[in-house]
Amino acid sequence: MSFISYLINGISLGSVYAIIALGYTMVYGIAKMLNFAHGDVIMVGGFTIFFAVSMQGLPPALGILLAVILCTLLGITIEYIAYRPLRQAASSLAVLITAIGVSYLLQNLALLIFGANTKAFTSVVTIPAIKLADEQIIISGETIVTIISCIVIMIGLTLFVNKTKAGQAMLAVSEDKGAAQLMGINVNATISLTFAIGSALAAIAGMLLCSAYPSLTPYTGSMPGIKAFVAAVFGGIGSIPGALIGGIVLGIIEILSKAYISSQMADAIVFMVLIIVLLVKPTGILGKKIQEKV
Amino acid sequence: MKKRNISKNVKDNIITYGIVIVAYIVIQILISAGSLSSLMQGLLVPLCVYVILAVSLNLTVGILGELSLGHAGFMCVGAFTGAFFSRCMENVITIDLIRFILALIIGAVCAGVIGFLIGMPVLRLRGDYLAIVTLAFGEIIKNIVNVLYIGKDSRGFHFSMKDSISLGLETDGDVIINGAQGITGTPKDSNFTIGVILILITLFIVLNLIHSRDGRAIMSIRDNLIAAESIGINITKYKLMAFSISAALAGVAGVLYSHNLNSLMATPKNFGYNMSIMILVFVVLGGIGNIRGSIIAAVVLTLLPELLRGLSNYRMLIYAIVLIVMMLFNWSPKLIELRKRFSVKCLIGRSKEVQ
Amino acid sequence: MKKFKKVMSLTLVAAMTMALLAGCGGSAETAAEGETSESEAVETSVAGEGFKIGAIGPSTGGAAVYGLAVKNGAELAIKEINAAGGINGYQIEYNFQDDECDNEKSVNAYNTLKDWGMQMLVGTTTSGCCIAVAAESANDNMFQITPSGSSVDCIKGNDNVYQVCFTDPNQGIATAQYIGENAVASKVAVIYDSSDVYSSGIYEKFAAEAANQSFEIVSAEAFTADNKTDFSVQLQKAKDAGAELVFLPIYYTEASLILTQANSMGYTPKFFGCDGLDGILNVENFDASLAEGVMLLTPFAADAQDDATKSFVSAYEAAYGETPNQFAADAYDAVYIIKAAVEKSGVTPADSVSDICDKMKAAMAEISVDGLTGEAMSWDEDGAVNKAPKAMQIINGNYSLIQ
Amino acid sequence: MAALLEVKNLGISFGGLRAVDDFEISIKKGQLYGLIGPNGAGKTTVFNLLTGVYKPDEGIITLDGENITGLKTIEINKAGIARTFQNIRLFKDLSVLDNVKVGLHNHYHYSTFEGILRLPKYYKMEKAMNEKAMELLKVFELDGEADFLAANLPYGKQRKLEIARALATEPKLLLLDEPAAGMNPNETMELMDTIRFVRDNFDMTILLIEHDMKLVSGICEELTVLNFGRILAQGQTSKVLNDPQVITAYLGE
Repeated sequence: MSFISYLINGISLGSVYAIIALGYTMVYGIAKMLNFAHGDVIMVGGFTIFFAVSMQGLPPALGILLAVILCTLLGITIEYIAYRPLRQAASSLAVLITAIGVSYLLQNLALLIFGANTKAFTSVVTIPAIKLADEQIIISGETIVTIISCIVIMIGLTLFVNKTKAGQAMLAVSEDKGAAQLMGINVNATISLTFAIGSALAAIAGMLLCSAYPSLTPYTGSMPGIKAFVAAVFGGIGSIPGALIGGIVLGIIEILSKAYISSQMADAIVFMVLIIVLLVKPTGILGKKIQEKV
Repeated sequence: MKKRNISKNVKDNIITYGIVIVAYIVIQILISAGSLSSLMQGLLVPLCVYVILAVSLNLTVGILGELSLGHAGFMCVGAFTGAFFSRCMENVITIDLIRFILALIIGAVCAGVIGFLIGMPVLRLRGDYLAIVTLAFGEIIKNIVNVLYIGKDSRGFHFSMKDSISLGLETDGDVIINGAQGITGTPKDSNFTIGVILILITLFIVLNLIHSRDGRAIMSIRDNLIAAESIGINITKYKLMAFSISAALAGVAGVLYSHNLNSLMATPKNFGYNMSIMILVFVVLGGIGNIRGSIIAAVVLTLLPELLRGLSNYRMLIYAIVLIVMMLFNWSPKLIELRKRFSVKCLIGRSKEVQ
Repeated sequence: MKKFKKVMSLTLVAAMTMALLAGCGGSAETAAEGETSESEAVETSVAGEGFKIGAIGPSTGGAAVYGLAVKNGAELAIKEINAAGGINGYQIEYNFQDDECDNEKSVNAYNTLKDWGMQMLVGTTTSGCCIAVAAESANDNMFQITPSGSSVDCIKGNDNVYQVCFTDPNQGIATAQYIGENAVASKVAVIYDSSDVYSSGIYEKFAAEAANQSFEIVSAEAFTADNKTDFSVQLQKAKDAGAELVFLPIYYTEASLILTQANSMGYTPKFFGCDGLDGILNVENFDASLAEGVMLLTPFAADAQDDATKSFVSAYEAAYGETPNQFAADAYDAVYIIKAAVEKSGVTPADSVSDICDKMKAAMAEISVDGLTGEAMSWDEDGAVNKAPKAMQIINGNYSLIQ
Repeated sequence: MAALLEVKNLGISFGGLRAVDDFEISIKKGQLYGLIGPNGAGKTTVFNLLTGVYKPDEGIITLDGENITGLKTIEINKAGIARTFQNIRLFKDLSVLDNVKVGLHNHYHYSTFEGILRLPKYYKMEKAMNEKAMELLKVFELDGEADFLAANLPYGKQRKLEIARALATEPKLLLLDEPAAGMNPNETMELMDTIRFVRDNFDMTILLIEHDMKLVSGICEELTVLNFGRILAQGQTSKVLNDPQVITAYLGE
């Protein structure tokens, strides 16, 4: 019985990783950059909702809308100021480092504005928990909402990328920026759009992360951000269903290793599994195999 | 013709060594004149640590051309093995310098061996996947060190991965590595002179390696793996060589680090991925593959937050902004163009110039 | 091409030297700036030479909440003292430096303060940094009192270092004894942070002492700094083991998550904490009902009804807009302890750092201070504090003393 | 006279696609041999099979009497096959001289220690390597650009440098993948001379892929024509080029 409840806890945790990983993988897939600031955009989303709902007393739906708008604008701004000038840089590492700078910037900005004290986030989820087997197994409302959101977003993104013109443009840009440009695709606008969507997803992820684990500090986003990055790589970075699978699998492994092996070594075990998976399948579970043409 | 080629390299290297030596002499003069603040004096050894780390990571990132995000893990291995050795031998080898040199060798060898063992399976991964795997290894090392308990008593060494109670030490026992509480009471054997000597040794190893048969093989892998293979370069061997030497040098930096502070703990701050990324920032800002640039970037970026202390709460914010601006200034093609037009000499070299 | 290289190399040499020289010049400058900006706020009309007290703690990074509390608590005490005419007529100048909760940065902060002319140190806030800084301050024979660096290693072997808080073993043992002697529970689970010095230190002594007590530890699960959002496994194990009480020797940020998660899984044991748990009620927007019944052994409670605490809390809230936690109270006490020791020893700002330290050490052995965090606090020769811990329980959203 | 390179029944499939099927070739020592065919006929795949980039599904490759089937690329290079690439693969951030010196890697040894500590052997070997490399560069008239970064060479010289680098490995057989691609007629003429010179002076056997018929008919003694992964014709250049099958399948287009 406790195994099943561990499993459910793993899925709950994993679904949170998954929803963050979706944003990560989206941006990576199209813009081919590791956006280390993604976790901090999530934190900004969380603070926006906290500020609007808990401090100003606005209705949650309005708070979420506000967070999505703010994060989208933030994402576009970051891309425009910090990433776009480096897109043609001699090394792709340059933009990675700038992303780290942006991450520090957002954290310290939040520290100055909101202070270091932990804020308790009031869950915006009102669905009651499902209790099974004489209350031995409890699936929280947050978990249900997170998983449903994950699936909806995954399907939505897949449809968007495959069925819309803008989505096709994204695919083209991800394959070859130069060729896409020649085909008349506005590369800059497409990448902006990618960041806009990725950041809007970050706002939603922020809401769900903070609802599931209701403590909010300027550093809330950074560790889940890294874990989600691991999840995205796990599932095959760039692959939208891969992010979902990677997230859930990572969450389950983490919880089970805590439960059955060692609670101190959980991270080491998670990372070990990641390494083994990558050694067996170098591009992740659902990653595309890329072979260099000789 | 060919003589010019060699002499150019030699001259370039001499300039790099010269910068370090001149800086050392200037600082020694300042110290003896008493005009160097305590803060600066306290920063001297950490500066050496970061310079060594930056140069050693540049060997992996700039010369081998592989992205590693686990460099702090090797530093951690060096720091802990070195400090562990010194703590054990504190009363056995009483000459500080000899003990410290042994600690350096042990730290370097352990970090190098770990680098080799990790490198063997993972170096066939490429790009971002290698980056994440090295990041993972760095975190694993940190995590393991955090649950490691080693004690010594009259019956010998005791080892546990649970807590210090399970070591079952006698009453005369001494817990040397105490899990998250790390190692306390490492003798303060590091000093600026040793630090600078280690920088020079690091430079000597890295620069001489680059300008040798093995160095060319390593760089050929960076530039074109398939072509390198086609002309008979053993890819695995040279990747591993560069990676292990880089890890061993990071281990040296770790030993230097651990013998500068009384208490050594593996926190996310000093041995986590944050630190690995910080070292990568030095390398990228200084110019990938540009050894001299790494040195300067490491110095500038380590001093910067300390110099910003006057700004109190705003200092890390300003630091972040300065970092972004410097990156844009150094790497943005448009800004490089602009800079060239106004013929502003860049202080820090860029792109893959091998100095 | 060659010429360009040459020019560039020369520029590099020049830049390097300049960076270093500017480094030294700059640091003196910034220290001076710090002096004026920080002391302006504190200084009153009385001019003249005063004591220079420095403080260190993380004001950025994940542990910023503790450092900022220390910064404010000490500042508040210094303002009060200055307004009341200073110590023996000497005003106090105050300078706080950030250490990002990193040992190395903490030593940098200490050196910065030394450049500023610090004569006594309130710090550092966290144990790890404190151990590193204590080695330096012992070398300089600088008087140091740490508000919250609770590891034994902070004071061990360094006779210039004193603590305001309990040492970790002291807390661990005291908690085990309290639970045993008052028969609070017979089956106890522990959830601790194995990557944190404070938490693992308390846990170890607690576990050792538990062997002598009437209760049994049925589950001891750890988490780490990188893995502190989900506690479902640790709670599930405690629940499965039938623990009636869960001991949380951790800080309140994680504890608030544990309480929330325990509640959502329908697990309602007694929770017992240490001083790190204090402040849980002040987490902005926290549902205080979750913490109902939580017991903690802490020297300070912001809701205590004595006059000293009440006036401290209201002054702090007025100045910084938030409720003080135990760290702020510890720092506040630390400044008053310095005041008492200075008054006892009669040192003046004109004395050298080492003389001040020696005289203060002699004074510390004799004084007894009534503070927010303890009555009649006195210090042994190691520098550890003697005071009685108070067992508190959260009832109706308020701390109340358990008799 | 025994053949230097003897290939029997070579084949490989990618997924369901039969890229090369029943490929056979026999090249005598000192021969200049051409491999031609339309785009996508599998010519480069043959090169990749010969150099161990791909492992053949079936068939046997013998070089100078030694079975090299299924060996790794570096082992095949050590056994004596060197190649150039269709899309030039130079070490762009190394100097022209160093590009060649990397090619000399397996023929001039000193240990890592000797290199780092700069022991006498380092200087001795480096001197020898420099001399040998300059000698090779002179052949290709690249000695004036020895200090340049390879990336800064004009296109035609990059092709030459690639050949020089391949020769530095002292192969028995040299594979050239479209050496004249992107060259103007003058450069192509020059290249033909160079290839002949290499064959004569280095005592080299050369197998080349080329689309430029002038070059092929000008220097190749024998030809193999590939179409859809299979051999369409094989034999003396003049005969093969007049084969009506070849003309319809390839030249006639």
